[in-house]
Amino acid sequence: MKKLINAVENVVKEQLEGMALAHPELTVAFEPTFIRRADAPVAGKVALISGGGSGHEPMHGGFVGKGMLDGACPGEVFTSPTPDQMYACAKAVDGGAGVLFIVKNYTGDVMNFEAAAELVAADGIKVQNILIDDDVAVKDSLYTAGRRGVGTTVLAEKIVGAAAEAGYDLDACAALCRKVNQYGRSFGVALTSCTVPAAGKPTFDLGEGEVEMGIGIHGEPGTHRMPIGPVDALTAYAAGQIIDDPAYTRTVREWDGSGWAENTLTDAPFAKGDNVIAFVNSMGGTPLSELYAVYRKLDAVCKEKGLTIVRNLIGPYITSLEMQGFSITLLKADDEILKYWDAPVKTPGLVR
Amino acid sequence: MKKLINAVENVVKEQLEGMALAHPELTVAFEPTFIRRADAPVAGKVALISGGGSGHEPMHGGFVGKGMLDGACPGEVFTSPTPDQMYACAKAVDGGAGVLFIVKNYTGDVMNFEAAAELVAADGIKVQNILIDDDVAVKDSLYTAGRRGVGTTVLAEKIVGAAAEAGYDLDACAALCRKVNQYGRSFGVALTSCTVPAAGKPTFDLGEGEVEMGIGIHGEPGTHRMPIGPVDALTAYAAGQIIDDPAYTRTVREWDGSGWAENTLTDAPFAKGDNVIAFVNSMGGTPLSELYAVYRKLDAVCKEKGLTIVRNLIGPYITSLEMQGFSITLLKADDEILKYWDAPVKTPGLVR
Amino acid sequence: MPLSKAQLLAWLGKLDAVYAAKKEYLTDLDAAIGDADHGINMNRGFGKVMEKLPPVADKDIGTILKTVGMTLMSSVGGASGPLYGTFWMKPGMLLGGKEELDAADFARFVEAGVDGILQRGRPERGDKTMYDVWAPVLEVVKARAAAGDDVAAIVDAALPVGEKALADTIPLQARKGRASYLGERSVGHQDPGATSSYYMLETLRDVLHA
Amino acid sequence: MPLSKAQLLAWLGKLDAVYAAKKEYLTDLDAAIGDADHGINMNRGFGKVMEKLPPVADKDIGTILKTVGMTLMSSVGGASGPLYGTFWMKPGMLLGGKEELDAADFARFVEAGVDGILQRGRPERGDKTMYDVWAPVLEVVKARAAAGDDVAAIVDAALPVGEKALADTIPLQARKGRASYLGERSVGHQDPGATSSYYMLETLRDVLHA
Ligand SMILES: Nc1ncnc2c1ncn2[C@@H]1O[C@H](COP(=O)(O)OP(=O)(O)O)[C@@H](O)[C@H]1O
Ligand SMILES: Nc1ncnc2c1ncn2[C@@H]1O[C@H](COP(=O)(O)OP(=O)(O)O)[C@@H](O)[C@H]1O
Ligand SMILES: [Mg+2]
Ligand SMILES: [Mg+2]
Ligand SMILES: [Mg+2]
Ligand SMILES: [Mg+2]
Repeated sequence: MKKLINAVENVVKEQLEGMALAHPELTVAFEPTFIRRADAPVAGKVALISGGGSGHEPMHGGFVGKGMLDGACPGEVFTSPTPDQMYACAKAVDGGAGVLFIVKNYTGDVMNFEAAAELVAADGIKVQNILIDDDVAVKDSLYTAGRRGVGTTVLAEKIVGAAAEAGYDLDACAALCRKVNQYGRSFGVALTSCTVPAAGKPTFDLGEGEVEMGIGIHGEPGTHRMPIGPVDALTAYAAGQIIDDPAYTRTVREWDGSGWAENTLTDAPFAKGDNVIAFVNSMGGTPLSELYAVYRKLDAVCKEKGLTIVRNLIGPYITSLEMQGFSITLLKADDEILKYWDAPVKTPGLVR
Repeated sequence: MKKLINAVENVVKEQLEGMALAHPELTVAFEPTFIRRADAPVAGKVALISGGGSGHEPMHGGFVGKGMLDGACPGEVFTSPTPDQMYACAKAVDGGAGVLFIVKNYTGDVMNFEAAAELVAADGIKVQNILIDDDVAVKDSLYTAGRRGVGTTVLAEKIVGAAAEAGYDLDACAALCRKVNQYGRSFGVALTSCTVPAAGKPTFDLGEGEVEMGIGIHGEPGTHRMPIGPVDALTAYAAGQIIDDPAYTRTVREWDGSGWAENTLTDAPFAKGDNVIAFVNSMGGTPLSELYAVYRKLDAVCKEKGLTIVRNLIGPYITSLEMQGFSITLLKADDEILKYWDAPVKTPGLVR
Repeated sequence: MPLSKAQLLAWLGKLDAVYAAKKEYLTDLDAAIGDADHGINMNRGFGKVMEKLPPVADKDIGTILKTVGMTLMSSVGGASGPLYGTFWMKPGMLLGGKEELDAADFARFVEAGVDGILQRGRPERGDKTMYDVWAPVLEVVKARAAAGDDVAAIVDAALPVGEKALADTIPLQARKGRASYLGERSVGHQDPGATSSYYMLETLRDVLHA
Repeated sequence: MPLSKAQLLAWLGKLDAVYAAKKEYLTDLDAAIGDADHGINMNRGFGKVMEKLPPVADKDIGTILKTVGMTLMSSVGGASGPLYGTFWMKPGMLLGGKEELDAADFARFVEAGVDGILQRGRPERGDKTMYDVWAPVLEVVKARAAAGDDVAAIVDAALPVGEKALADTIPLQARKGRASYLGERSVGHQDPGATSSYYMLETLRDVLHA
């Protein structure tokens, strides 16, 4: 394992210390650990909080700032944070208009954020939790923990963050976040595994000529392996999985103000004529230059399938440590989504 | 070799096609190849052009836009561009106030840009060329081709770009660029080699427990190897090389309006009390999270040595394909430099 | 013989040692069908429990159990954190004031704990989770307690049931947690959470026989 | 016998084949002390020369040489691009109107070419560059031309000198170009640019003896 770290036990803590030193506009708290806007709470504004395991930087801590998140709760590497973090963060950033938890759909994240929502609500703070579950590599929500939350998370944090800044109330923020999630779909491809520092060795072995298809963002194996092909073939496959994905139905638990309600949601598939935001993401070790080759083919596939890319985001935004690979996210974009996508944002990881 | 590419011959061309599709605010020309602001020439503004081998993305093409470069000329991977590119680019972006070439000090880049300057001047366009040579790993300019141009290039493009936008004339832009170069010093460390697509195999072999110190940005071997240590030790070494570097003197060739003049320049070393901009750069394959650990220690070393970090830049800005590793650049910052560092910029690779 | 407070503390101390020793093994199991952190999570969590226990070691068993649960909840993370958090916290809320647990108390402990896992994770039998160990174990515990066995006898009876249940997770295809993403590729691997749960039982047996 | 235009064209064609065949070898040499592109650069450059030659193949030798130089200048890149660009372009400017090159013309060709390298790169002997091959070769060429040898004899005399000069780059420490960054680590490797220069000479010998 070759990494720029000191002792494996201190990796996350030291990286956060570096972040705090580099970004005085953020405040980093320890025990429990969370990152917040130094100017939070912003009175009257809905506060957005996300979080999850570390190792996906810049997500989420790098997206804290005006126009995006108010707070982020990083867990250990690839391990969801604990409820005390979200609870303390919510107390610190609530500006009186309530708190929206943006939660990636992993069993650990879901359960820890649910426990946190219960604690926050018990303190009289309005809270909502919206799940992001956009990874089309997970086909069947009946026999799995449901689709994982991946690339759409970044887009949701940007768009809902701008809406909160513009004065949306908690219900409106939650509704917009739910819509963004239902409009977004992603698929990921790994060229190499990554190494969790504390584990010290790659999570999976991949042969020199192989790629792993349908991966998530935790170095977990994907749906299957293929011989590595030209970038055009890999891109066409990933884009096809997203664009041809049929309607997707699942039941989510959302906090309804007093308890947990089960809501069944169905996402419509993409349709000819849709405008989309295209997000080509590096898993961490793939350089920007290669992402442009992916984008080139993605643009061609979208045109062929009748989708128009109206905005794009290209770079390492939701990563898996030093893994080489990419993911594609397509988000159907209506006027509301575009308006808040285009709105200003000022965070260490995304500026506009 | 595992890369997101099609045929090795088309790597640069296809990546540029992807870039053109993604960024309508840029125009990409082929044969000869260059990238320019779609709104260039900007009348009355000095036009900034840089260029060099590809493989360092987002530099330089990603830094084309308002407040930074007017044009960029990408060569093949790690191979400097050819004079016809710079010539055609200069013709396309000159707004009547002349053209500044920002050239990294590599024999190939220097000679190709010199040939280009002769062509441009012969056409009656005012031209200046300023070399960036900031890599302290190269000790001796008498027995080498001189210090390589590395991280300071990014900072110079940002700062001089803002000054040009603010109305500096060609001489003032050249003077500011020269100053930024003389105030900046860098040092790089590789954890892995990188693979030039056309070569198909890593440029050097590095053992599992080794790092290569004093590397440039072309996958070339550095000054020496060391067993990999904690990030604190690697950072302290790199920062020490920069901060303790003595005065540096060399002779550069600059176009003086009619021909080539040899100027001898001496850069003063850093001194206690200096304000600096600290730039922690990923070589491409090192994720952002690890850079924060570097920054954490860099901040401590600077404090210890009496330097104050007043601004920072952290991320992959001048890369070597997928190489894992980092570089540190420190730039002494006076009021003029800070003013233009803080000015707005809007490019695919840097936004403020 | 009831389970004494000293035995409870000995159990927790021994668990800390077990998870330290099995850190890599549990992580390897998790690498195969998850994300390579379960051993690290459990080791971190019980390390923290050891830090938080001394000030409450004199208090009643309910307080001790709640402290264990809250500590696990706020230090393990991942899926197993909230699950083991409630597993220890819920019985703590029932067993306030107790200085020892008789067979009936012990059965209530296990029942409340497993109930906590069910509420948080909503696992079903056969999903290939820790619940696959706890479900049959709870049945034995309740049956033996009703039949009048003491705690040591109950645990002796439960252990082989848990051991078999653990091995039975191997051929299952996961339907909950991260492993479920693997579909058929999750078959043939022992579930890490079921394994760490089995260690709880096994370690208790060792303490009761010490 | 002078060097005919047909021989010149044959030389260029053969050079294209040589650089295609030696692409990997030259790149490996450059990987050791440079940036692993010299073979790729030369191969790309002469490939482009083959594309650009047909329309000017009927023109005078000066035009052909200038076309070669301009094509190399705008397609090779790196350090060798401007160096080989001027190496071919400068003689082209001298030899306008020629349909063949006699011994004196040939000596002017080499002299103007080497002069171009000197102006662009300012190498000195012993810097471990292509100039280390061209400097002694130029001396022989001039001496043999003055002595009245024909082109084939001149090249025959120059080849072993070039070959030795090439081998002599191995122990040198580079002081120009990328290899200079390596300091002492550049010792023990043959210079890639000197190697590609030697191939120019060797290929011309083969053409003249065909
Ligand atoms: N919904 C669930 N119900 C019960 N147990 C579960 C559930 N999801 C996961 N688990 C258990 O959690 C274990 C994984 O824990 P751990 O690796 O610490 O968390 P994570 O999966 O978040 O990385 C699995 O082996 C399984 O036994
Ligand atoms: N200043 C110089 N003068 C003469 N030849 C040089 C000089 N610098 C480099 N060279 C030659 O150029 C060769 C390298 O060419 P190439 O690899 O194509 O370019 P680059 O070094 O830019 O990658 C070296 O082997 C050397 O022979
Ligand atoms: Mg985990
Ligand atoms: Mg080169
Ligand atoms: Mg796990
Ligand atoms: Mg080279």
